[in-house]
Amino acid sequence: MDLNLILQLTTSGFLLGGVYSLIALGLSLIFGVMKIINFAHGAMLVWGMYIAFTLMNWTGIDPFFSFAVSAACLFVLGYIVQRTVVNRIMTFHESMQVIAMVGVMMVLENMAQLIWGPDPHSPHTKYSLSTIWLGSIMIDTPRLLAFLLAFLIAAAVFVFLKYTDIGKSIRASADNRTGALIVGTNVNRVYAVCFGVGAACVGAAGSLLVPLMPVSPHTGFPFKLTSFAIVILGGMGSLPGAMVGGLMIGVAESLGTVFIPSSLKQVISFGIMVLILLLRPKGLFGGKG
Amino acid sequence: MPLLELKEVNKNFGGLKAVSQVSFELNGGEILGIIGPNGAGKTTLFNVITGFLKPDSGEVWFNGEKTVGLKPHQVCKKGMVRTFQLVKPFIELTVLENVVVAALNRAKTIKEAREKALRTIELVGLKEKTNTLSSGLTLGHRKRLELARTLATEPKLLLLDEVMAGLTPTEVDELIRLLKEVNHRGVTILLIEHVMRGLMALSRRVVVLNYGQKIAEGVPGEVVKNRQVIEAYLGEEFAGAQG
Amino acid sequence: MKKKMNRRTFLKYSAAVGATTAIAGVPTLLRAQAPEIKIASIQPVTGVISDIGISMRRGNQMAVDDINARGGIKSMGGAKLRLLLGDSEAKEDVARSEAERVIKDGAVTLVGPFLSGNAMAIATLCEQRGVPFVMDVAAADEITKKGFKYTFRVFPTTSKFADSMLFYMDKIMKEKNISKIRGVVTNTGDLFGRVQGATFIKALKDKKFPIEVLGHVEYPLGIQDLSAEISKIKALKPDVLFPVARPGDAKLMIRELYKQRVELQGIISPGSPGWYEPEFIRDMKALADFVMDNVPWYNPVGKMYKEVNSAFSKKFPGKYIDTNSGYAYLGVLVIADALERAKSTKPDDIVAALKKTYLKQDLMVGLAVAFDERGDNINADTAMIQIIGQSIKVVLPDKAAEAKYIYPMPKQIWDRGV
Amino acid sequence: MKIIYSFLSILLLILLLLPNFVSDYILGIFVLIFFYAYMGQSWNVLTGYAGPISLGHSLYLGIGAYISTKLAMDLGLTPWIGMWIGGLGAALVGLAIGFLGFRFGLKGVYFVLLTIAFGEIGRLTVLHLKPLGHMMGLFVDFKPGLANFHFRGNLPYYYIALGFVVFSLIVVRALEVSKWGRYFVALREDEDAAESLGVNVFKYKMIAIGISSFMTALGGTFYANYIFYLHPTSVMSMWVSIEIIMRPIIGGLGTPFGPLIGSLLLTPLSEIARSYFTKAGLEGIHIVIYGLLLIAAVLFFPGGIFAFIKKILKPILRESKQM
Repeated sequence: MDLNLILQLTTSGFLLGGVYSLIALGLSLIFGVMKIINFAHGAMLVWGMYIAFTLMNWTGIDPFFSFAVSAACLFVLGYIVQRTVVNRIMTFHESMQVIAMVGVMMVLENMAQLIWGPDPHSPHTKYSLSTIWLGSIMIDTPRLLAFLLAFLIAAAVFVFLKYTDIGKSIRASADNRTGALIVGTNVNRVYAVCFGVGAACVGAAGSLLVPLMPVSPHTGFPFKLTSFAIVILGGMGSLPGAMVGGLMIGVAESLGTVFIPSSLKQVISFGIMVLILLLRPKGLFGGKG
Repeated sequence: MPLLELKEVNKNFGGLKAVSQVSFELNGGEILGIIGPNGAGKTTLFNVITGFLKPDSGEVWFNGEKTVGLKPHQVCKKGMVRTFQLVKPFIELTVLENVVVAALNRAKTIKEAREKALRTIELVGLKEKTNTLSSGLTLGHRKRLELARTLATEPKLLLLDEVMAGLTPTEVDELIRLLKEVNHRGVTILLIEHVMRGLMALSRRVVVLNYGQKIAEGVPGEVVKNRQVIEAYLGEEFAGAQG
Repeated sequence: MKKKMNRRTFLKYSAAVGATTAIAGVPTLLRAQAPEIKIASIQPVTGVISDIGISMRRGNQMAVDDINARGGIKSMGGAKLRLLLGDSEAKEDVARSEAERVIKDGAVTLVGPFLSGNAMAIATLCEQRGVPFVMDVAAADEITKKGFKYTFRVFPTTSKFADSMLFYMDKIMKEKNISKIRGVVTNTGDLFGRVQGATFIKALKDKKFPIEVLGHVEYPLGIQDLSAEISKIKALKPDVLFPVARPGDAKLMIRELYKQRVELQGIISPGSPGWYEPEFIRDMKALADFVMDNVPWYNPVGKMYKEVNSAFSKKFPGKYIDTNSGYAYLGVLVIADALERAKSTKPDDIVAALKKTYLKQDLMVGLAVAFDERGDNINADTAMIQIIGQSIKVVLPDKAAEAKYIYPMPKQIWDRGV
Repeated sequence: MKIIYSFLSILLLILLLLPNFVSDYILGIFVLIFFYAYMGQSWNVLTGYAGPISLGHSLYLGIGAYISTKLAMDLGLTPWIGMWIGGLGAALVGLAIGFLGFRFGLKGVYFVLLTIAFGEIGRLTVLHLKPLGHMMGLFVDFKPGLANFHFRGNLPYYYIALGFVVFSLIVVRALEVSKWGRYFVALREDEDAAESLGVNVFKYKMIAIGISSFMTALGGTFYANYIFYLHPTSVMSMWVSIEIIMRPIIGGLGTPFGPLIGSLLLTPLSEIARSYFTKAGLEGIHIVIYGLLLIAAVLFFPGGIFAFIKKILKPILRESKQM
């Protein structure tokens, strides 16, 4: 087998995995605290992408700087979605929750098409084509930058959760909902902020993807399914799990193309998902059962 | 031959010994109480006996058969059925529907199950509530419903997990009368109980658990004077003061 | 086509129009003033390929507007066409249900729907209801092989794509004295991608054509990262890449080829969207240069093309007539022509007229539209187009060529100083 | 109960006579209403009655459709027989998935994700199977005739689909009054309690998923012979599963009429949204509106429409509430 190819695939997969991680982090956070699967996750990613793209068109601000704006906008969006929809369905039957979230997804995805049109955009940035070569291994600069920023953002989220009061409450409610209730935190606010932070992670991730892939209203769906697999692999609600899981799935899908047709590569993620669900449903990193 | 016999049963959770070397016997027709402070391993013991948990070692004999490894529903078929500390009614069903599910354990037809269920409901005194949704019942009634369900499976042995907790004194009295009636009809009873009045009124023999171990066994009146038991319940200090 | 309106044609026309409008329940008063014939466009304007679907709908709509501006269907007293809109959402059951709806609303002929799967659902329905259906774009051979009486296809079949592709490749290889090309075929893992990719490979094998296929890389529809696939392709060291793509992945592919420094003599698509949309050139700039695509294309010297294109660009700034919008336009023209000759909106009359279609056109490359017994347009053809200096030029066949093709690529993608 | 049955008989009579009064298009909508009501009911047996939430039912639809279609295309076997074979095939797969999920004790969202994963694996597998048309899908020949399950007008499809709905209602009603059905509900409400009362939870969950996947697959055959084109992405994607579960959830989970009520409401709504809001230049607005309606339905009828109707009709229904 071609060693060069293996190394190349591993590198590309690993770097993109960083962005996967950030996407899954948002999903995992929301799940860990609210026990709700956010089906609108992919659509939120698309909104993050479009916001960065629009900013770039209007002001020329690079997506690698404007991710903060995307994150902020998505925080607000997430906060609103939580207060108007999610908060009211928390106690409903899980399948009811699925339908409501699917409704949110339909609205967001098609709003994006109405606002920004159906055509895919691949805006050009200064570095979107630049590469670093280590021998015969190519490192894609935007991918590397996206990777680094993704981990930086994730670190910021960790710090937020660890050292701010509201962050601590979020973690507390992830551990035990009633426990946090007893100590008298405003649970509604905690949930809304948590959903906002989860959405902000996805928004930031969307921004980081703009230099890498075409922006179009319907790009979110495959990411959503992949991030399900990542969250399961890392453990629902486990944030380090989401980060490591993202890298693993990134590499696995990329390397998998050596052994199976590329059009079949998602089977790897779903296969991993099934195995983890059956053998270690709490995921590799424990999570909360 | 005892109806139920436990031989050196052990159950660990991680490093924690939830049940450790517990043995006792229970004869047919008897009412045996299990007492012990919170976390003593009483409910775990119930789980082990009824098949919800598999013991790490030790044997459980019921009616001359080994039951370790059987699933709870198989245990139920053998004639051993339990209630839950936190009652678990099928909340979207009526009282009657709840009990019919249990009665189907032995009944051949729905009709038969329904008749049996109605009789059992009457026995536990829930007749007026027959067609009420169980979500609308008070705690006292829910506990009776739980009891009715277990009785409808026609058990030889009934395992009751704190059925009196949270009831008013009048309700406790009624329940005591009811359980005596049930016992009188030939059902053996093993009960975990914190309500001492109920325990004293029903059981002629108690087993005391602490930290998963059996620390005493005997007639209730004597057992409560046992120094170890007092220590377990009230702390060493108090036991010292008494002594 | 000027005809004086005599009494007989008038009677025919009013009976026909009366029949259609009666179904829809238009008030008598209106009917007398604004006779109209309803036709329907069903396109996937939402969902994964909404970009193309919307472009198709625009093509349909503009053709209707143009025909009406020129006086409608003259043989029926200048009856105006009205286009009912349907959205298949790229789903078969929705396509069927939408077709049923527009038929209920009085559509006498349907046009659409880009996706072959949707086309199959609609074609069967039209067969059941006895309503003519003109496929503007949808390439899978299977559909017309089913022996439908009411279904016609303006677009070339997949086999036609492959034949033309081989014809053009043969010409290029002969002219450039190339004895053998080592290539990799890559396509999206959906119906169209698979059909195009596999048919091309099969044609190469059947004809023992001197293109060796080193590998066939299929990737999932809606893919967002092609790095692994391009690494794999690079490892195969092909001379030419033969990609069948969708608009999003074409861009991804070019960028990855750039970044991974894949050395190629050419990128030649056996026929797919992705390479000719304005967005592709706008976003890829010089990287888009020298890509070739074997597609049913507009006829750059055609008078009709020039008129339609300038109107289209005016109406939708930044857009131009391409394969999809062009065929969408042509599809409606075919229907209008059939109505004109049928002088009736009865399905069987329209079908009879459609069968006799001989529609001269210089909008798209290829000769006059005419259908064979299966309903396929025998004169549909593809052109080889190439992006040269960031604009699209027809390079083959010679008679429509705007420029000479450039092969091999004079500069690798990454040498173009973007 | 008598009131309900007489009401149902009247409803059935109306539905039987309906084709005399409406256009083919309306009939077509009713075909979709019945189809999705039937699919929803099949799913309802598992999720609504027995509890485990499946978001992978498109897999069974696909298996049923592919098996019966393949048998018809290659062996000339009439879909009327092929559908049962397809049902068995889907039931086997359903039982296998159920075996894994229930043996390993997956509950709630974990089971949901397991079914999603298997659904997607199934879709991707069929996408790569040559005999099943690979990525090209299967194009079904239109050969009108009762034996071929192909008809010109919507009328036969209407009656068949109505038959499917009636069949599913009978199955569900029969379950409700039987031991199985009572056990299903018991284990949906509380598995531990059910288990302790002698209900073999694993066995009855398996029975539920077996029945559910079998019934779903029968609907797959109907789909194949109504749409005439099968492609893994259009019959086996997660989106199809979502379409299947929407109606019973909105209508009322675990109730016999929930799926039908949900479908009577949602299917026309989506049609109306599409036909009234399909405007050039505003592509997608109808889905936004439909999405908002879905959210509103969940927020305002959290127990499903059926529960709401029951509440309104309580005085009438009270006497029939007895078992």
